[in-house]
Amino acid sequence: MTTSNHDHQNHQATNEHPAHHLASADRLAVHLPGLDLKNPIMPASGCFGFGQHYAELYDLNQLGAIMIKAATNEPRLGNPTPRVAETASGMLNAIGLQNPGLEAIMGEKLPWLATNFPDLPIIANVAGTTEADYVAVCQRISQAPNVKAIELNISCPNVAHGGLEFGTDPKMAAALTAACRAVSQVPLYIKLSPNVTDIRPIALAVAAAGADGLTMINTLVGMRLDLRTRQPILANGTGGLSGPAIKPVAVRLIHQVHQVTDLPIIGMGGVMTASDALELIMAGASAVAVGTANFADPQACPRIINELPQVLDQYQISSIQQLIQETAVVR
Amino acid sequence: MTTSNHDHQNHQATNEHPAHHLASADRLAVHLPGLDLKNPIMPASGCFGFGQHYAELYDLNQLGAIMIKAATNEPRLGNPTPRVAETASGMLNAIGLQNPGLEAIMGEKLPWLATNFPDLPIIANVAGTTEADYVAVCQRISQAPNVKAIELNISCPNVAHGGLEFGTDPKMAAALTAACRAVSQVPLYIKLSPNVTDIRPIALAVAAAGADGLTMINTLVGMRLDLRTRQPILANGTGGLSGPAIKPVAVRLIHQVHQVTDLPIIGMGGVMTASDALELIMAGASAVAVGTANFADPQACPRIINELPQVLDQYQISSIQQLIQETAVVR
Amino acid sequence: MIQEQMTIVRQHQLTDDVYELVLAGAMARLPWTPGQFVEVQVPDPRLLLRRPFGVAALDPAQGQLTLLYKTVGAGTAALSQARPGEKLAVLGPLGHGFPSDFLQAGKQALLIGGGTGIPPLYALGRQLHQQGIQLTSALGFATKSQFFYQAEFAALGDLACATNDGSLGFRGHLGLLLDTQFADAQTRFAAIYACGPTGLLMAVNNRYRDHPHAYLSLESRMACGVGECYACVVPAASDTAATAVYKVCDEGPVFATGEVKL
Amino acid sequence: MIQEQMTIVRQHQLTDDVYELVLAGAMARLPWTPGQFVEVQVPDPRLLLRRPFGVAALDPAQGQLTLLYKTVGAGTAALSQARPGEKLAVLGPLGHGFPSDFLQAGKQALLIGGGTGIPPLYALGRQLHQQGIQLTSALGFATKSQFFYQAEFAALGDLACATNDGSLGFRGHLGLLLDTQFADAQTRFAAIYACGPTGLLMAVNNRYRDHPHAYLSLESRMACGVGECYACVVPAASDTAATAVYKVCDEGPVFATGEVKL
Ligand SMILES: Cc1cc2nc3c(=O)[nH]c(=O)nc-3n(C[C@H](O)[C@H](O)[C@H](O)COP(=O)(O)OP(=O)(O)OC[C@H]3O[C@@H](n4cnc5c(N)ncnc54)[C@H](O)[C@@H]3O)c2cc1C
Ligand SMILES: Cc1cc2nc3c(=O)[nH]c(=O)nc-3n(C[C@H](O)[C@H](O)[C@H](O)COP(=O)(O)OP(=O)(O)OC[C@H]3O[C@@H](n4cnc5c(N)ncnc54)[C@H](O)[C@@H]3O)c2cc1C
Ligand SMILES: Cc1cc2nc3c(=O)[nH]c(=O)nc-3n(C[C@H](O)[C@H](O)[C@H](O)COP(=O)(O)O)c2cc1C
Ligand SMILES: Cc1cc2nc3c(=O)[nH]c(=O)nc-3n(C[C@H](O)[C@H](O)[C@H](O)COP(=O)(O)O)c2cc1C
Ligand code: FES
Ligand code: FES
Repeated sequence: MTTSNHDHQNHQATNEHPAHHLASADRLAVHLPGLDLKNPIMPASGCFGFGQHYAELYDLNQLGAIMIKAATNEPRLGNPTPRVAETASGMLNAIGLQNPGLEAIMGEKLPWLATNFPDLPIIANVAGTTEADYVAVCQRISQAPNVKAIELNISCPNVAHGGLEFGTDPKMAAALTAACRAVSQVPLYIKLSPNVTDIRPIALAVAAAGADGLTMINTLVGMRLDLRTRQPILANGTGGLSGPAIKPVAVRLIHQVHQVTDLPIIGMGGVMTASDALELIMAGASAVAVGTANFADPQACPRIINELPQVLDQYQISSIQQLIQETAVVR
Repeated sequence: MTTSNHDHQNHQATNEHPAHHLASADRLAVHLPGLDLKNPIMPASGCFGFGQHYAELYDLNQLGAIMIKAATNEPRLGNPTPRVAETASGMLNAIGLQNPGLEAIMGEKLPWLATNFPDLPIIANVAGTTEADYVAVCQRISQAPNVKAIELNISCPNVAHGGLEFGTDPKMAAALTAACRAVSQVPLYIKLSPNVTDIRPIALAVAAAGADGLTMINTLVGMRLDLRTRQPILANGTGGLSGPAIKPVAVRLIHQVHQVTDLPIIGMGGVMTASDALELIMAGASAVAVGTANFADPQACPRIINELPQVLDQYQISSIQQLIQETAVVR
Repeated sequence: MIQEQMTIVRQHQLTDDVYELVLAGAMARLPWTPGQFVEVQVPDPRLLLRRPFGVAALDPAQGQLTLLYKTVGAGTAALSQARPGEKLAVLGPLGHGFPSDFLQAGKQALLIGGGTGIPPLYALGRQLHQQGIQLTSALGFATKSQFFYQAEFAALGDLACATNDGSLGFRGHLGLLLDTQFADAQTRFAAIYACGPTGLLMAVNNRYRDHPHAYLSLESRMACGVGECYACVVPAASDTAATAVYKVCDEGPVFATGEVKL
Repeated sequence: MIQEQMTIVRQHQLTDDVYELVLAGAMARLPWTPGQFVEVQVPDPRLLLRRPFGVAALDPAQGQLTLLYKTVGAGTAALSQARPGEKLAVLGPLGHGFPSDFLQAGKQALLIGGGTGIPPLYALGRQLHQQGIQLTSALGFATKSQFFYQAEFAALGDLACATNDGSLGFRGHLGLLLDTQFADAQTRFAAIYACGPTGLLMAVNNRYRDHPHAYLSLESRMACGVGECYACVVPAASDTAATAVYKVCDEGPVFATGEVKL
């Protein structure tokens, strides 16, 4: 199997009347609060760490941006193993926000990125247990010169406290957003959870509280059991479901939220190909993060970026910006 | 590809110490309110109609039971087409509860089944717009001699009214359950929706209101967009996501609900193989319905039933009943 | 209707994106009506829904049947990679084919096909030809390079071709060709059979609504393929109050003109 | 580390459930340390995670590398169906292999392998053998029919075999064999290398915790395979307060005895 097997796109090219082509660079560029991106594709948080090892495979400057692994105030060791399990066209993870902690990220990881890829915008994923944790990390990390935006992770299903609690209650989500907004030097994106009855009140609440943008979706809560051991495969019991399996849920939620708020959305959930990325943009996203696909194909991000112009041609879309405008909701 | 490609099960047979074998029939039998089933496998509602065409392919007497297509008081024509779209390891449907209506089901469909398969238990899936609709259908359909249980569909994501509304609000769900319980001649199972922040309050509310059992899960709300037409693929916009993609969500929700209530659960969501069925039973189900798999393999149900004894051997499980007892929650 | 693992005997590329696939199995020895179809499990296990294809030719003696398909998406792309010797799960015969009992030897019939609509027409044409029916075929494609089975149809009787760009035969769509070359179709042909894109079916439906024996073979997105899931419905034409729909898979795919709302 | 489409040169079944797979590509010409591994995309597109496998043999001249794997689940089952000529996406070399710089020709080394733990040991054995190290291998399997690469290891030096049922060599697990036949291992061998199931690794870890050059190669469920997702961690042995974990994929898979908590 080649990685192109992963491509569900329509093979019937319809580019008999190619749209007027912009210079390739301009065709892919997108502009979001804090983020002037040469293309809309970035690795999703937790699926790319801090990029160092992927930098051995390709030039990270090809990326629109990087969403780095969740940063917490203190170093975290995460959950017991096994931490990953496979599912049909998806995977479960219960990493549990393992990360080296704010100090190491500020002192080593971000500087390494700044030195080696000075023009690469970083979106810092911030997590915590209490509001104070979140605020402390936002304040510090937003001062790093290459951090251009913060992604507030209020939707991690794999930690006992913080995480999902903030993400399912509009009031708590709004309060946390306001507190972090007050201290952050850079635009603040709130990462929404799909594990709710209605996502719109939460989106509206964080919008009212000052969020600059939204990122969605985080993982769905799932579980797999091992018939041999009669135990869950993940030591944590449940985990977060990601990958192509959840793409229809991501499209639906992005579409729903896009109908009710003007906040820009960075979409994610099951993107494996350029067509998938465009589907999320058509649903209402202004940029797209790629998570699980990095594991299936470590070159997923540059591959998708390289595929984009051709797929834009195929669907007669002159630029990403055009597609974003086309799908804008008139209010 | 052969259908066995769909089998994710562990190929490493561990049957060196085969468990004491019951007579094959007894190994597979399960007993739930109203339902004495020779095996735990039944087609899920909406994926098997009323069984007539599948009866051309195999003897329906092999099945544990049949969950028939949703019945509404009046005939329904459902939604515009396209009504189905494919997703990675899953599908979306927005059939919209098309069915010939209570009269035709009572007058033609159920009698046909009773004549041809007199010993086959039928679980009637009941839907409606108002409480009065549900009550009227429950009252009548529960009098059909081969209807052994009712599955109250309070979780259909594809109709504008009724459906999901009842399924996301514990109070409404409980009131509807009580009203239907009062008129039903047969045990009442409530079909729960996965599209909620917390499923447990709903399960507990319907349990308190007199439900005899639960069935879960109905489909997740999803969407796919067509880049060529710039429209949703489904005419209805959104649809219900089913198939292996959602199995981890089904396992998680069945497990969660099983921890808080003693009500028997008929599990469903992505079952393609006997191992999948056992995974749902291990999560807390006492029987298993097979939906989308019927489309991938029209012989999915008898295939799974035939695979079960061997997979029980492989995992040294003496009977389905043993696995159900093993996973019983001590309260 | 049976479900079986059929073996790929050969697969052959006819045009840029059209393939001929020959499958062997017991199904090919069952009784078939041309216009009936099969549902094929494509060799990509992410794709759960089977793909419906008309049967273009049957060889009961060899136990083989022939499909002709165009690669339009992931499923047909995967199918085009399958190799001889591999097995495919196939369900069939499905649906109701083209009625032809009423036709007597010596009568004239018109086959109107566009693009991938032509496979079931070829099966029908072969049968009618054998029964001594005088056949005329009108086939349309976007352009010459997309044409396939031209020789096969020519061997059955008269053949009129149309291409949008005039690169082969008549320039323009089949509706225009019908108006120009078959103005007498309504009376001349004892039966008219059409299969192809919706535009073609509408053209035929409009022109021969009152013909006693004009038939259209429809396509629809399917799930079960056997008549139990209600995925594939099409509204009845009579249906002003939207009270009746047909299931294309088991009540079709063939309908008389005037019967359904296209 | 590179990612490339490697071509299957041949695939060969060694036992009931163990296969030898030879892949060709530029990766085979890179510098490798035995004990490093690859991540292979298996030919089932529903399975997103790559499968890690040790490299059993390298042939830089031919540009080929050999994997040995056991079918234990869906991924390895799919892999076993792949045929020569097909391509597989492979990522490697990954991780840190077995340290051996300290070994001088004429010194003795012990290889301890169980089941599918033996592939990286064979690569190591070949290299050490070439460097003039005196090799002893102790290999364990459940039963005789599961044994593979017996002749290959015998060609590298002394070989002691153990089976649980005594059907080949010593009856009992490898720990007992070590106690019985290699009571002097701690002093006799300048290096001890082990790879296999956790039970085996624990036996070796307990016995040679203080050996200056005893190494274990670990397995762990992986996602990225390159050190960026934290899926594959193992706690450090020093870690009484649970303050340190190692990533098996890039900080391992080889660790010194006493270094990690098994
Ligand atoms: C009764 C019947 C007989 C058919 N016979 C033939 C035939 O003989 N030869 C042939 O080439 N094609 C035939 N088709 C169409 C064929 O089934 C579709 O082209 C095929 O299923 C597309 O699969 P895919 O995975 O490649 O495309 P997908 O990725 O699923 O979809 C690509 C595009 O194909 C179209 N499409 C998808 N599914 C269907 C469908 N069920 N019906 C119509 N259009 C669809 C849609 O426009 C979609 O955007 C028939 C369809 C029906 C219903
Ligand atoms: C660094 C490393 C090197 C390895 N080298 C080899 C080798 O040379 N030959 C070989 O046969 N196997 C090797 N393995 C194990 C091999 O990766 C797994 O057996 C394989 O991934 C299972 O895939 P599957 O889809 O068949 O099984 P799955 O269906 O994924 O799982 C079946 C069972 O296999 C086990 N398993 C799954 N994934 C892993 C994993 N990543 N590590 C360990 N056990 C797992 C679990 O017990 C699981 O229940 C190695 C593993 C690692 C981490
Ligand atoms: C292994 C793994 C680790 C993740 N870690 C984080 C994290 O630290 N913070 C976060 O906000 N999301 C995390 N996610 C969620 C992803 O960023 C993303 O929202 C989700 O996986 C959906 O995208 P995908 O389907 O492309 O993977 C993680 C996902 C995976 C698979
Ligand atoms: C085409 C289709 C139609 C369905 N119709 C109904 C229905 O009428 N009533 C109902 O309760 N569930 C309906 N469902 C949901 C299924 O019964 C089942 O809960 C769901 O599909 C998950 O199981 P699966 O993954 O095995 O398909 C339908 C599902 C599909 C795919
Ligand atoms: S496809 Fe299921 S009823 Fe026609
Ligand atoms: S597998 Fe990702 S860090 Fe090791």
